[in-house]
Amino acid sequence: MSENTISHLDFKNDQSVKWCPGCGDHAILNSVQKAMAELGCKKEEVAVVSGIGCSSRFPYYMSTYGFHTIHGRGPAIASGLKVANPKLKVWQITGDGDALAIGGNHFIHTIRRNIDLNIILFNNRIYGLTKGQYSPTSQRGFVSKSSPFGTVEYPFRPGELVLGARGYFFARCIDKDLKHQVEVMKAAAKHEGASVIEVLQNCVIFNDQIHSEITDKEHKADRTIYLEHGQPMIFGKNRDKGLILEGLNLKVVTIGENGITEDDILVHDAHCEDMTLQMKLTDMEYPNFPVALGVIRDAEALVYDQCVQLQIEGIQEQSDIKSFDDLVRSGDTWEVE
Amino acid sequence: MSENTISHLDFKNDQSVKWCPGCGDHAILNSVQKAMAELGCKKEEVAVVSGIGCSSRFPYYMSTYGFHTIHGRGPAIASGLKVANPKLKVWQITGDGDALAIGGNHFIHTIRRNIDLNIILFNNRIYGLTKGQYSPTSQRGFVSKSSPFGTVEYPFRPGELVLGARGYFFARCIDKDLKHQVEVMKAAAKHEGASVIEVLQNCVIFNDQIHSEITDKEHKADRTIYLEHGQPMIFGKNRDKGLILEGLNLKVVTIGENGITEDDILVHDAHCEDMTLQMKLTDMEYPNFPVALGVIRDAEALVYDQCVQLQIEGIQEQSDIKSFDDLVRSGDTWEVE
Amino acid sequence: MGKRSKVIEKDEVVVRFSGDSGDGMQLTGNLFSYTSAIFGNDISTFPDYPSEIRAPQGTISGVSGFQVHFGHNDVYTPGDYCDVLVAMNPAALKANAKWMKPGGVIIIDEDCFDKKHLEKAGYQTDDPIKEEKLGDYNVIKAPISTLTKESLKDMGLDTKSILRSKNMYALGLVYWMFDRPLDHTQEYIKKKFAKSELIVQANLKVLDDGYNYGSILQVVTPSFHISPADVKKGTYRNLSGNTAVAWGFLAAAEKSGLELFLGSYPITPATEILQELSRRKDLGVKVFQAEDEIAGICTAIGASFGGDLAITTTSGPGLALKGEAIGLAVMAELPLVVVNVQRGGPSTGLPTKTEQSDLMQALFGRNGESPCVVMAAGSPVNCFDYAFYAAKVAIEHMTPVILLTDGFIANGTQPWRIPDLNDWPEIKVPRVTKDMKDWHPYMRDLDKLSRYWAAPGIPGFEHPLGGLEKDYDSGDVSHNPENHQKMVNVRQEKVDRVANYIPELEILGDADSDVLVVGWGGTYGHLFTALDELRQEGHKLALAHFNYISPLPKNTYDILKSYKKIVVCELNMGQFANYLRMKFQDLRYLQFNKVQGLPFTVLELKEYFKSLMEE
Amino acid sequence: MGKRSKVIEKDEVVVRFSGDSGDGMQLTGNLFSYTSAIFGNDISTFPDYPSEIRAPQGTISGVSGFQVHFGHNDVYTPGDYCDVLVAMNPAALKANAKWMKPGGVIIIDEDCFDKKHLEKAGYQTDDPIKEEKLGDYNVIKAPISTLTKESLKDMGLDTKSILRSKNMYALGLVYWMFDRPLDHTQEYIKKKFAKSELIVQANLKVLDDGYNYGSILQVVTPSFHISPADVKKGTYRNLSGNTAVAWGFLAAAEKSGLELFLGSYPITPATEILQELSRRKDLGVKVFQAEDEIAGICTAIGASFGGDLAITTTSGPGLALKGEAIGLAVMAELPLVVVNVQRGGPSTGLPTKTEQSDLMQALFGRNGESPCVVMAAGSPVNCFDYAFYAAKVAIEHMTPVILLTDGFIANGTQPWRIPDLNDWPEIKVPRVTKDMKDWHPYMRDLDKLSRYWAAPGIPGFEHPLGGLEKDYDSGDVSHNPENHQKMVNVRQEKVDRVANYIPELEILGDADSDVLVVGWGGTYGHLFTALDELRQEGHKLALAHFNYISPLPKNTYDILKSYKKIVVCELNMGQFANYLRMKFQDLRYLQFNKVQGLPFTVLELKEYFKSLMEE
Ligand SMILES: Cc1ncc(C[n+]2csc(CCOP(=O)(O)OP(=O)(O)O)c2C)c(N)n1
Ligand SMILES: Cc1ncc(C[n+]2csc(CCOP(=O)(O)OP(=O)(O)O)c2C)c(N)n1
Ligand code: SF4
Ligand code: SF4
Ligand SMILES: [Mg+2]
Ligand SMILES: [Mg+2]
Repeated sequence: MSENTISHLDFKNDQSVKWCPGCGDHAILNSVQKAMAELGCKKEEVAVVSGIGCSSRFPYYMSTYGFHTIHGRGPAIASGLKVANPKLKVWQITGDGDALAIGGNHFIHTIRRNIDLNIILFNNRIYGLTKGQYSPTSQRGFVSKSSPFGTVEYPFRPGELVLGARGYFFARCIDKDLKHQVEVMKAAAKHEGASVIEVLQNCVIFNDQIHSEITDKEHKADRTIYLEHGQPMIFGKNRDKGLILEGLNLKVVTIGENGITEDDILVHDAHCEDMTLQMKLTDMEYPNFPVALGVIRDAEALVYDQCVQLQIEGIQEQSDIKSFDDLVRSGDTWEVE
Repeated sequence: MSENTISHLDFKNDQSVKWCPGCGDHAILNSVQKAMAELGCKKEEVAVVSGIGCSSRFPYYMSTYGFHTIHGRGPAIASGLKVANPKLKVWQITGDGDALAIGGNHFIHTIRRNIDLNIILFNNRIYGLTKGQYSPTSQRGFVSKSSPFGTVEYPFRPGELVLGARGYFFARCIDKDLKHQVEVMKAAAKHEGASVIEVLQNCVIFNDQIHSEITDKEHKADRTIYLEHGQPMIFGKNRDKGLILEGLNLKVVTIGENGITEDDILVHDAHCEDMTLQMKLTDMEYPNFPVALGVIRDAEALVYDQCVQLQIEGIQEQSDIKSFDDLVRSGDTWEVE
Repeated sequence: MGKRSKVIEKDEVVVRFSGDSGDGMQLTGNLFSYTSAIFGNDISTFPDYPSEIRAPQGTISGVSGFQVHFGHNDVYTPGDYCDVLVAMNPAALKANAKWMKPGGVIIIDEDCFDKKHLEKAGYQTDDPIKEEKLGDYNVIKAPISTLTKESLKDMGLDTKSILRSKNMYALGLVYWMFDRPLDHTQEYIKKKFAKSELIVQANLKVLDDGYNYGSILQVVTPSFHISPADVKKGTYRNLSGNTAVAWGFLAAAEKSGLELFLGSYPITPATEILQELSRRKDLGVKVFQAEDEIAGICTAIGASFGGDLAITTTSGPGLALKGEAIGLAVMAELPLVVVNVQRGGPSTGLPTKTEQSDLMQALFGRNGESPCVVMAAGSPVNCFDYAFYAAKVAIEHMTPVILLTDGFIANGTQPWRIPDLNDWPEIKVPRVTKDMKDWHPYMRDLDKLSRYWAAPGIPGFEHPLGGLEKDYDSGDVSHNPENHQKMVNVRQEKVDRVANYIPELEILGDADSDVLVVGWGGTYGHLFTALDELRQEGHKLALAHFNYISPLPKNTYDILKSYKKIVVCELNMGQFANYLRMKFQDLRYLQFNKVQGLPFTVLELKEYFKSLMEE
Repeated sequence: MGKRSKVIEKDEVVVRFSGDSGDGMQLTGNLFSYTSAIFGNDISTFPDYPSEIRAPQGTISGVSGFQVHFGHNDVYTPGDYCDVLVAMNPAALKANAKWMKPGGVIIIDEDCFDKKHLEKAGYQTDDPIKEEKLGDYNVIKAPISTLTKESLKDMGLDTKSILRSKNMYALGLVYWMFDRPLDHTQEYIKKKFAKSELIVQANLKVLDDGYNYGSILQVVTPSFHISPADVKKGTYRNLSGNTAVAWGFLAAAEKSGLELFLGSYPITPATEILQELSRRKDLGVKVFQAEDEIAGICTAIGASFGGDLAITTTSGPGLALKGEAIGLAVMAELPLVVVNVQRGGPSTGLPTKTEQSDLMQALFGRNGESPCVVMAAGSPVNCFDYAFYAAKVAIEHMTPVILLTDGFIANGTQPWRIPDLNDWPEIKVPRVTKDMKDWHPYMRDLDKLSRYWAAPGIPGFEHPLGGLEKDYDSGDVSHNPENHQKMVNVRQEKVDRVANYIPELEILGDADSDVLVVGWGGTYGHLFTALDELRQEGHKLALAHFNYISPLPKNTYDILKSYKKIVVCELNMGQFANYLRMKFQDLRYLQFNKVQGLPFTVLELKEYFKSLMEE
């Protein structure tokens, strides 16, 4: 199959997709397949590793290599796979429960080590597969089957946690936003090191509309902001709103009011190593701010799997021990005649 | 025992302390005992819960209630204890391995939930008890028994992770700095919600001097800064250095040079809800910056264990179900005569 | 409603409602069983749904079913085979045809048996009845969708909403067949849809029209009469195994005077226990939805250290994760109940299916010599009893207890006679008392060998606990070799002595038979029914069913040894049989095993037992 | 150096070096054993140190010891009782007095036997020799500290550094006693302290002076002669069990042509395997120090999926944490070796001590019917062999293998004859091949029943794996009941068939004896020595020692059944005995158990066996 004939259909297989009709997962599957086609990936060089959850059924619907593993352990299994076989393009599919509840530790360590994985976090703020308990991203007060009187917990903000764990790539997108999603997936794939993409995903059955305040067509333009590296942070139906800094605080302003011009608006720097501003963008919440979409942080850093390889190669070059036999005969030995 | 006669000696027991002579843990033990005495704690209302590690032997040396549990699970066990019995003052003792390697997930979730625990993280940047492997806080390139050629991993910065997990209290101190430590411990105890105190602790045996670049007497004044809420951020042997903001960046300046006066120096606001500046202070590293000591963040938020209690009380007030019998007779039942 | 043309008298009947996941079959089945129970039948029910939330419509993997077994006598299982099957689409027929009793009644919504749906279900022809060789069955082809539309055409509802109520049409029809009153269901509809009067009216009308359709059709529709069971006087309610577990702990908390703490992480099929206890804030339950199973048990251990009745609930993979922490509770000798609702394994396996394959894990899934108490509930309602007793044993003997249930009894329901807690035994909390001389944390009760509970807060009893080996005589950390042996022994002996405090094993059926059937846990209903039916058929057979596994009841050996043949029946490859081999090696054990994610069928058990008795 | 006054001829001798944790006893012991090995004795060593890093100086809990057993014949254990004890302080004497052979030699540094130290060690009087009733022993009171200071007084070293070399004085003295050459130790000193010529000179001088002190003292000091063993020709080195495990995997990687991946988290007493493989970047080993045990095994599973020879190493509590993931490897049928270095349990237990109490956990510590291969190494050097064979079985049969060792053999050392890998069997990797027709992920080799390995990267073999049950014929997810049973059966059968590929069980000793001693794993040395000594004393006895546990060797039953008495000896409460009861129920098993954190002693075994034979 020559690269330029690859289509997203090549990444589909013959299994029937068993997510609920209307579930946001369908769209994400399509975007990933599209991104892979546009990146010109070969099926055999792609491996998709997931944990457990509705979202984690993902590998069964891909014509690539795949591994539907155990709950929360996807990042660890994907890490082992990538280190064992650094040539593979490894995608790690996970949910808000899988990644941030049971899998939280592997998640933050994978980010800390900066292993070259593309992690897609399907954030529907609910445990879907187990039929509707609150998750670590459910808002305080959220009523669910396991919180009939509302939760008394603060949720994680996934991006904040990623950055707190020294993440170098974080992006956010919306399940139904196919085109944008494909772009973001491609950016994540191109980033070397751990990339985390939070997809605001709708669970029609157990948490319907949880993101719609933000993602609904009629509001989206005013309640979200699409960030692009090097571009001013402008949003709004009329593209007349923007973000500026006041001291250490972000502020929403209207272009044309109070003498504000486009030039006053902050320009997005996703590549900036210092994460101060990116953290603030990540944390923006409606109604005070628009929710940031797109690639929020995409900075360079050393990549674990590459460093492991380089270190091994470096040592192998210098060492006299080239084989098992060399090893066992090195050091303190004696002869019996 | 009347409160004002309590001394730190009351918190000691008759067990011989088995840390290596010279280990930083001894000093921390003393500080905690001192802080408890100064806070007027009663022995029976204090419980000290630890995981596994040199540091985690701590409860054996306290005359209070204590629980030396299993590796990494201290925060979860302490959480259960505090929720079960909110009147207790629960201290959670942990190491950089215990808290941030195997226990990372419980650590971040305990912080997210904001459970009223005082967590003391003994950061010696090494696994002491297992005799010297690198830990998640060991610097990149660190040579240890399990990284004979140097690590290829970025370390966690504990404070950064705490803040990324929505922490509301983070402080840092130095093992040998007894007085300061006692003050910090007391502040942590007074803070309602999860408080994390990172103690830069020296492991004389497997990682001797790892902090001395910063903590040694001759350098400390110039390489660290003691933060105090409401006070200007001044440091240096001659107390002539200070921190200012330049855009989003911190900068070290000298008072009296380039027209800088004390009034230009940033004033520390530990109580500020927005963590932007606190995060920057937390992340300061020598040689570019002095390392921040003292209470870096101490902001207010809802406390999980209190909310659990309040919710239960609220519901109990409203509900008709007051007993098991009420429950089983409520709803769909039928009589057989 | 006129006289019925033909009424079939029956002792018991099995009805299965079956359709697409979205067809509301769980609700329909529940309503039907409630009505039957109130009517005075004994019932047993079982829901059976796909592991996908919404599997593709119209396919076999998307079929959701609910089976009700009810009778004039006691009923112990939801029944193997159906007398009446409601199949809302071809996939439902396909999935269930093999579970029909010969000559049974099949009601299909013929509107849904079009080419598209037949193909989706995997039928080759347009005559599924023939394909399934159901010619001799009583197949009632009712155009349920059309009739529902007809019924509601003037109400101003959209088609989607109309079709959503077709399950009520089917239910009405079935009510007619069994001559059941509609009032409970009508009440339910009024409450459930209270927000929309229109929907209430629509559902009531459809239910009624379905019922009337029965009388119209009566020439071709059989109708059944099952007289009420002769049940004990009292107030009853329907109870599932999972709710029963939750309530058993509530009862134990009340009887012991302790506060109840649950640390848990959702997992199928145990989640409902967590959900039910989350609702019980009115009774002061502290529920901690943890970040994972390890935190679930660890928060519970913390709460137990803190003086609460602490429990954790999970299923197989979760139990695997809890092993290390159970070891800590063994070592710290703290009370704790770990509920494991078994499901199909290994690994993620068949998460929505039932199995008994975690027994060995419960007994041995920890490092070191790490004994704890293991118990197993036998039926949905006795999950209440064993949850209560698990808590009692845990508290009074200061030990972790693993309580095994399984997906089958956890989801199944039975009518439950509401107990009077005054009739239940006390739970005595072995607290330290001020007058204890030379108390140390591992000072033991001389009978039970359990230590005393000194929860933080009591002045004078400050002490450290921990996972390192402790000195027998002081409770301090000890590396002494002989002391270690002594502690290993005493931890085992403490568990063994629980046998002095639990009921002896009782034989069901003919104590003097040659063959002894041995079972444990959730297979009780099927084993007992098989035994009961065989005895009614004139065979002699005995059953020993175990709920206490570690330790075994004291008289176990004496009972077992008096039989010529012992056959251990379980839904695994022989774990309990192997356990008995360890304990009572000189006896011979036959095995009857099944690992298919399904319960036994009474039929297969009977056949096997007959073959055994004939040998 | 003159003629020796009295030389004691011995076949074998046990020497124990013992002192404070800071006294350098581990190094001293190691140097002595090396010298003895090079001299041509067979040796076996065991270090024994406190679980605290530096327990309080001068106390019993701070004593660090190193025992060397060497002889003219084969030596299988480090020895129960010492002929020679070096006690650098009173605590060392106190801790070890009970391990002295009657009449043995005790060397003490009398400078350290002052009041303060005597009290710290818990002596009541100032005559510890009398208190310990060691009057009949040959006690050599040497003022070692003073002599060391004397020896170095002109070198310009500080007292601390001077005293740090007193272990070399003691070592020199012991070398004199055994008439051993100093050259190896001298070489070592030169290399080790290369950075400081002064330290080199000091240590060399002290060593020499210690040696000379022996000849000065010779009137009162016994001296021993142990002639070299008759060992097989070859190149030798000293090897500990943990290093042997690491190297076994290196050998397997080379023979299979696979890259080696280790995912692990440090834990006593398994950490050295991780540390050794971390050093082996020269051989391309990818070591992933994971955040916990779960990530340790999960990274390994990922690497195995990716086509590497993947292993994970741990000890008891860590194995408990890995249970769920082992289940995934069972289900995904991926090769994986899990090394469990057993230690004292339950829970954190006695972390630095040895035990065999994780056998049941290895066999059954997972949810569902989850069979995998379980093996156990028997001695420090055969850890190499079993690591190699564990990898071979894992790869060739596509299954997880749990390899059990224990703290005793992991830390102990033996001389190891360096093997020629050409003499070792091939490891054939069951890769998919292009010509496979109708390949699917669960297509199986007809003999082994193992599936084929299709690591990502190969075009045409893209497939998903996973923890859900899979269809036997297509590898797709399946909830079919009969299929589940079939898969449960085939997973077990696959493991059972490994028995066709492993060596049969061999009887050691007198095949025709009445009593068969059964052991497994790390007790080999003690059991064999007891057997050997009893046979030399004229008794008839047989030993069946197991290294393959699941499955057992094919001829196991045939062998076992031919003995009148079978006694299963293990360092737990009877786990292997119970396992045999499950497998071969009709045989009777006696048990000899010990759970003290210590290995058996040959003495206690011999006494017990004698009592058995006499019965
Ligand atoms: C060890 C273990 N614990 C718990 C479960 C049950 N479980 C399966 S998926 C899930 C949560 C899924 O939530 P999320 O990751 O958000 O995925 P979603 O279904 O919402 O896509 C849980 C708790 C399990 N399968 N394994
Ligand atoms: C489940 C488990 N895994 C591993 C270990 C081994 N272990 C004990 S302490 C420790 C690390 C200790 O490091 P840290 O928390 O930094 O404490 P320190 O000794 O440095 O104070 C490890 C890996 C264990 N006891 N239990
Ligand atoms: S339950 Fe929710 S998340 Fe799961 S498939 Fe259905 S809609 Fe999607
Ligand atoms: S090893 Fe290090 S951390 Fe542990 S007690 Fe000794 S000095 Fe302290
Ligand atoms: Mg989710
Ligand atoms: Mg540490």
